[in-house]
Amino acid sequence: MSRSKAMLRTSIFTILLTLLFLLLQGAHAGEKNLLVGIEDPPKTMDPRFSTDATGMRISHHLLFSTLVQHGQDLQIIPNLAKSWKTPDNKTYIFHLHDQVRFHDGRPLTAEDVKFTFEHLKNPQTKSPFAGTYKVIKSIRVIDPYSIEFKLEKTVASFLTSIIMPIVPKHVIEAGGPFHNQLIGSGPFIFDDQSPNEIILKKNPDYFMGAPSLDRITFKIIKDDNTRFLKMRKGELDLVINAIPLNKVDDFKKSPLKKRYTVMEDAGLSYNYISFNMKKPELQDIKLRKAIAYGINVEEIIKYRLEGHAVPSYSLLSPVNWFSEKNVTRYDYQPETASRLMDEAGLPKTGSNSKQPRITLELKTSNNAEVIGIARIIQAQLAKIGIRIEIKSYEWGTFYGDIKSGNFQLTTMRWVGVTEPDFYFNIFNSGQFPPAGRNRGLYKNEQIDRLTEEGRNILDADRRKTIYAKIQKIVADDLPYISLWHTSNISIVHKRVSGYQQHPMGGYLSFRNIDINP
Amino acid sequence: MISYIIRRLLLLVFVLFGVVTLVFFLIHFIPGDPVDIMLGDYALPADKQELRSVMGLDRPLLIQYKDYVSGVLTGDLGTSIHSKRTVLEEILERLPASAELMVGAMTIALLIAFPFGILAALKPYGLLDSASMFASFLGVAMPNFWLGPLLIIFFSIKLDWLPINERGGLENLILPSITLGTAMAAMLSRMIRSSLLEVLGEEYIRNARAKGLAERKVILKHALRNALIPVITIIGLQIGVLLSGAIITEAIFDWPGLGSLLLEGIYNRNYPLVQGCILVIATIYVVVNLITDITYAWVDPRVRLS
Amino acid sequence: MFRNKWTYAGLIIILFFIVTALTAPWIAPEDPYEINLVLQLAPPDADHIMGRDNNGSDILSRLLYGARISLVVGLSVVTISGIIGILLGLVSGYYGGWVDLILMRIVDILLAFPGLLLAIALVAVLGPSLTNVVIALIALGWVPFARLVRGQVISVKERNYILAARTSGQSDLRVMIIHILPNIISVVIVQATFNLAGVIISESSLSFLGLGAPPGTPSWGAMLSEGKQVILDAPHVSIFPGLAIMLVVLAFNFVGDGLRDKLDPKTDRK
Amino acid sequence: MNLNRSPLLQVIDLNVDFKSEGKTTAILKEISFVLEKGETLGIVGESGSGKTITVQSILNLIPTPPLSGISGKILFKDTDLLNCSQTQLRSIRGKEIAYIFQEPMTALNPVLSIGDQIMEMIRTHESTGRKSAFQKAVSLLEEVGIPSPEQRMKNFPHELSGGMRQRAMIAMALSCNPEILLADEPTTALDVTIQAQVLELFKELKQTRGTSIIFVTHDLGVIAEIADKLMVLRQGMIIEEGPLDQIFKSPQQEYTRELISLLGGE
Repeated sequence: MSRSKAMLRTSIFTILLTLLFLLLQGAHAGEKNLLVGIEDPPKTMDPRFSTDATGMRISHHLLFSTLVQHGQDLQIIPNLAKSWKTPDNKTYIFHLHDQVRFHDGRPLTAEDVKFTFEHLKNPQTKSPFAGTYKVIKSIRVIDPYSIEFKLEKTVASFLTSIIMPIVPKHVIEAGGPFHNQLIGSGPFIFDDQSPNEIILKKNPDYFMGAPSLDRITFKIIKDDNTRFLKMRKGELDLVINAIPLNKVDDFKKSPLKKRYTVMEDAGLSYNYISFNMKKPELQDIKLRKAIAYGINVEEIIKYRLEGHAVPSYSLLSPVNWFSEKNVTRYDYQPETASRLMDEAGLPKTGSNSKQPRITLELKTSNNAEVIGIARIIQAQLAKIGIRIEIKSYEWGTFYGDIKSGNFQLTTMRWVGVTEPDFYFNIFNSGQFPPAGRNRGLYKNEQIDRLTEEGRNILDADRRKTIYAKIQKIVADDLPYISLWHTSNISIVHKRVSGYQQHPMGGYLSFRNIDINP
Repeated sequence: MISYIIRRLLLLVFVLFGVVTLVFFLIHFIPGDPVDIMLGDYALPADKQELRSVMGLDRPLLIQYKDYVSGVLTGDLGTSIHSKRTVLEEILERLPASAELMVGAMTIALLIAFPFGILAALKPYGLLDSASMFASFLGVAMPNFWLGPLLIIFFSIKLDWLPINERGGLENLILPSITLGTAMAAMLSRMIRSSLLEVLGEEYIRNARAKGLAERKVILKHALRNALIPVITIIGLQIGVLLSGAIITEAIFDWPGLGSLLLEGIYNRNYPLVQGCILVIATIYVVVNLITDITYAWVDPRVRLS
Repeated sequence: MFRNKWTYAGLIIILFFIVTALTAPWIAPEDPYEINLVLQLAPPDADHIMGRDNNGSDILSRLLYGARISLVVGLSVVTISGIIGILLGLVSGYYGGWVDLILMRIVDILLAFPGLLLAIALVAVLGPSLTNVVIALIALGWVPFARLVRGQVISVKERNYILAARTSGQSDLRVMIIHILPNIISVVIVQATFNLAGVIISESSLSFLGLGAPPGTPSWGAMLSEGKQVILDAPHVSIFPGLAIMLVVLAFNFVGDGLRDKLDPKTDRK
Repeated sequence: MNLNRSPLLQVIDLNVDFKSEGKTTAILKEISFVLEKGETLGIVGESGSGKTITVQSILNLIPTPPLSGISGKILFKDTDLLNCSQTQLRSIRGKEIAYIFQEPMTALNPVLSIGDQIMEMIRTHESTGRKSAFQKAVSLLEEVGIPSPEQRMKNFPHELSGGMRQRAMIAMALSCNPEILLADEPTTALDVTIQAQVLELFKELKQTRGTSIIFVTHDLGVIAEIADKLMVLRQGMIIEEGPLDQIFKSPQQEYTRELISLLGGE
């Protein structure tokens, strides 16, 4: 087949493609379509299985409704449940709005709520959340719009863990692939999905009032540069925490200043360095403190994060009500660090000798930003005689090593931590891998006792004093070195109004957004 | 010829079987567990164990391998671990995009390589030859994650002629094809030049001139056809480079191709998806090479298809 | 010695790089690993002609140290994979039959196999280091050579001076090395010089995916991939390693052309 | 020299220089000779004497590099081949003056069939349809003594024996019934028996077509059989020239005597 025939065939092939594409686009001209730029496609938007941030945000905040939600100040606010009460600390009764409808018109009742949680507990569903709801002993439908949960034992964080989209019983039980139906009761209805785009359309009879947007299009743009260039051309309306920190300030200067506004406030994502507490060479608290004093967090924030972060002193962000302000803080004191290492009896480095006082291995993923920061820490610690070897691995391998405690030092971050009970998961000695997330293999009787206690008390003030004590001990014992909280940054097109940035970077305020051309 | 093709197709099955086996054991051999990566820190180990057993990931590897191969033979490539969609469905969704990008990149490469290569060979060491040599080295040494953004800045932002990213009409195909095609164009133009230079030294070219043929005919009919022979093998090889090179180009232009699907699959240890992707890529590769070998024999009669 | 002046230019450039690679510690203005964030992304100016990268390290120094790494990685991978590929290609093309069948199918399997997965597996098992990167690149690097050489051997095998040599009782090995190899060496050389660029770029892609040499190693490939993050604000971070790679490939190609004219009997015969 | 008709081909003071690795060497110095219609001129000399370059320069076939300079005149039917336009030269090449190369294996395009290569020659110079070109090619192959010519048309060069290939070359050269045949050692690459047959073929062509031939060889034995006139070349210069029997009977130059003595005399 001569080359010209091949060329003819490919051009016909692509022209047909163009026509198809234009047909699709034409239908939506002139309507309010919010273009949101995101980095990665959600692995799945089916709330029963979705564990990645984007997938959960779209399902929890847009497609489905949940009994309760996190308010702007992270307190629990009503959603499907108008009100709730706890007759005793193991029973919860929720009263639902009575005119909520699913996207297929069927009413949402207590039956659907009961079905949702029992469906998730059932091992056949293979949902990752089965474990979280094991603690629910029984669910009773009192009347179509009120429901009672009875728990095995007191769970202080129950109201946070109950935030789960309510799925339609009649659709799930009918079987068939739910992942491309996604019938929920949220402000937006699932319209279409392709590898590059997710399109949602307005739910006119949403129970808290129909949103003014006609359509939301999530544009999946993987490459940082391409995403920025897309905004340079004004082809995106809203980007949340998806612009490289070194490009954020471009939006405060012309030409972009004309078209976009930058919203920035303290974020929840906590960046830290974790020690492997089982390694003999890391047992001495003096060495751990020396390392903490040897890292200049301010410098990293100023130059690498361009000021878009605040130094952190605890897992909980300053925004969090439980966060304890006066704990030991480790700002940059190289002399103290050297003194501590002397006291720890580490060999001295001769003035000329290249021989470091100690060599440690820092394991990281292959994320370019993380590696960049690791190199700065490497250079800072080298100044006080601590030689850091950075070993970067592809994510799967790295994650496998970290989960199995196969590391000396590593640097990671926890995202969206609001409930202080998280301290139990990461510092209680009953939570060593592979079961739990106490990857640093940290064991401290006081912490074990306090984290156990904190879970079983409902009274907020008493919990606050417990978690204050925990944060003080952790700050002194240093299983983690706290680095910083990266800020929450949303870049919003001037034509968009009504958007409110949520500390968890969520999409709750999308239903109030309007577009004025 | 026919018997040769049949024999090669039988061998193709053997090759694909080899690829599937190599991939299966290699991906399972790499540390990192799909359920861990999928569920992240949320699920309890008991649930993860349950999920693994329901998905059959805890069965001995050989059993899993046997089931997988028997599945492949019946056209069932298994279901993707994360999205619960069948692997076949996810691959077929991406195949046209990959095909389109490969044809686009190949066309760009040939459109650049042939004229540059031929002109450079006609006046060796002349001005045009050095210019084309310089341009081709630039093409090879310039990584596509560098060329992509540059093209976008110039053509999409400054001139606003072409869209920035995403697959769509012909205009969406231009920048990604140039990005992916240049390295190959550079390589091919040097190969065509060196091969053509050799052929031009042959006696039958002087004979063609002695026969009174116009220079254009001497070059295009006599010289080029002989010079094509080593070039065809290169084109066959380059398909492999295009497929893997596409990963970065697909990332830059958000081109929903197989390359990025494979990379996602590897990162998430999505075994069935990785195996399915590689099986399809391998099939494309082996079929294209079969075609190159056949064109090889068609162009060079001296090569008997043993 | 060589017919055209470009070959000499190529030799001079290669010599220049070898000298810089050897004398890097003495001639480099600064320590390539040193980080001074205050000066990050400083554009090229009088005393730092290549400017600084996103860690404030001097790009010229990193390029000089990088010369050693990239040349070593590039040359070792190309030569070793070249030799393996040429030998297997010769044997497979020359003998044909079963040998050719099996070898070429193995080649097909490996060519159809995305090198990326093998690289991840190797680095995951052996750990990220430069030697493992070289091993990963060689593991698949020999395959295109084998396939190319095999194709060439088949078309050259038919020529009657090869038939004459075979029938004159010389051992197969002698025929392959003395008669066949010089006739196909030119296309192989062109492929080799291009592979050199390919290897350095693959090393850059591996670093880009976090699988390359340990972070901070000033290999040209790693510098290129680090430059990607700031390409819109500071293109100079990527330009200089890119130019260095291009210059090296240019040089090796000139020498390749010169060698080809020298080695290839046809162009010499009058 | 009868005066009333001008010679078919006249070469006057032909000088050719080559340049390689910066050094220029004179390959041909002051070469002049004449070729009459129907006459066969034998050019003899050791290898490197410039005999091939002489015939190649007639059709301007010497590649640059290495050619660095060519001067003098080559008159053919009152056009100077050295200074005529490309289109004029092309209309003469193959049509009026045809060239036969020494090594048929490398002079025939390996990827085109014999038929294609001959028909291409025919259709370049005569606007005939494929059908008639095919017939003409078959008859040409027959004329040069190739058995079952129809079948041979489809064969490729590597599928024919040395002798057959040379005959195909000759057929191709004759395809447009040229006035002059430039044969550059056409028999050297052949073994003795085939050589005799090809020489026989040349003799027949002289009778049947009356084509004038310039026959280049280093083998006096071959020349003796076919040439009317002889020219001896040494290091780019003509050292002796004249009718065949006169040179063989009383060679003037020492060098020519040695050449003839090698032959073992007439």
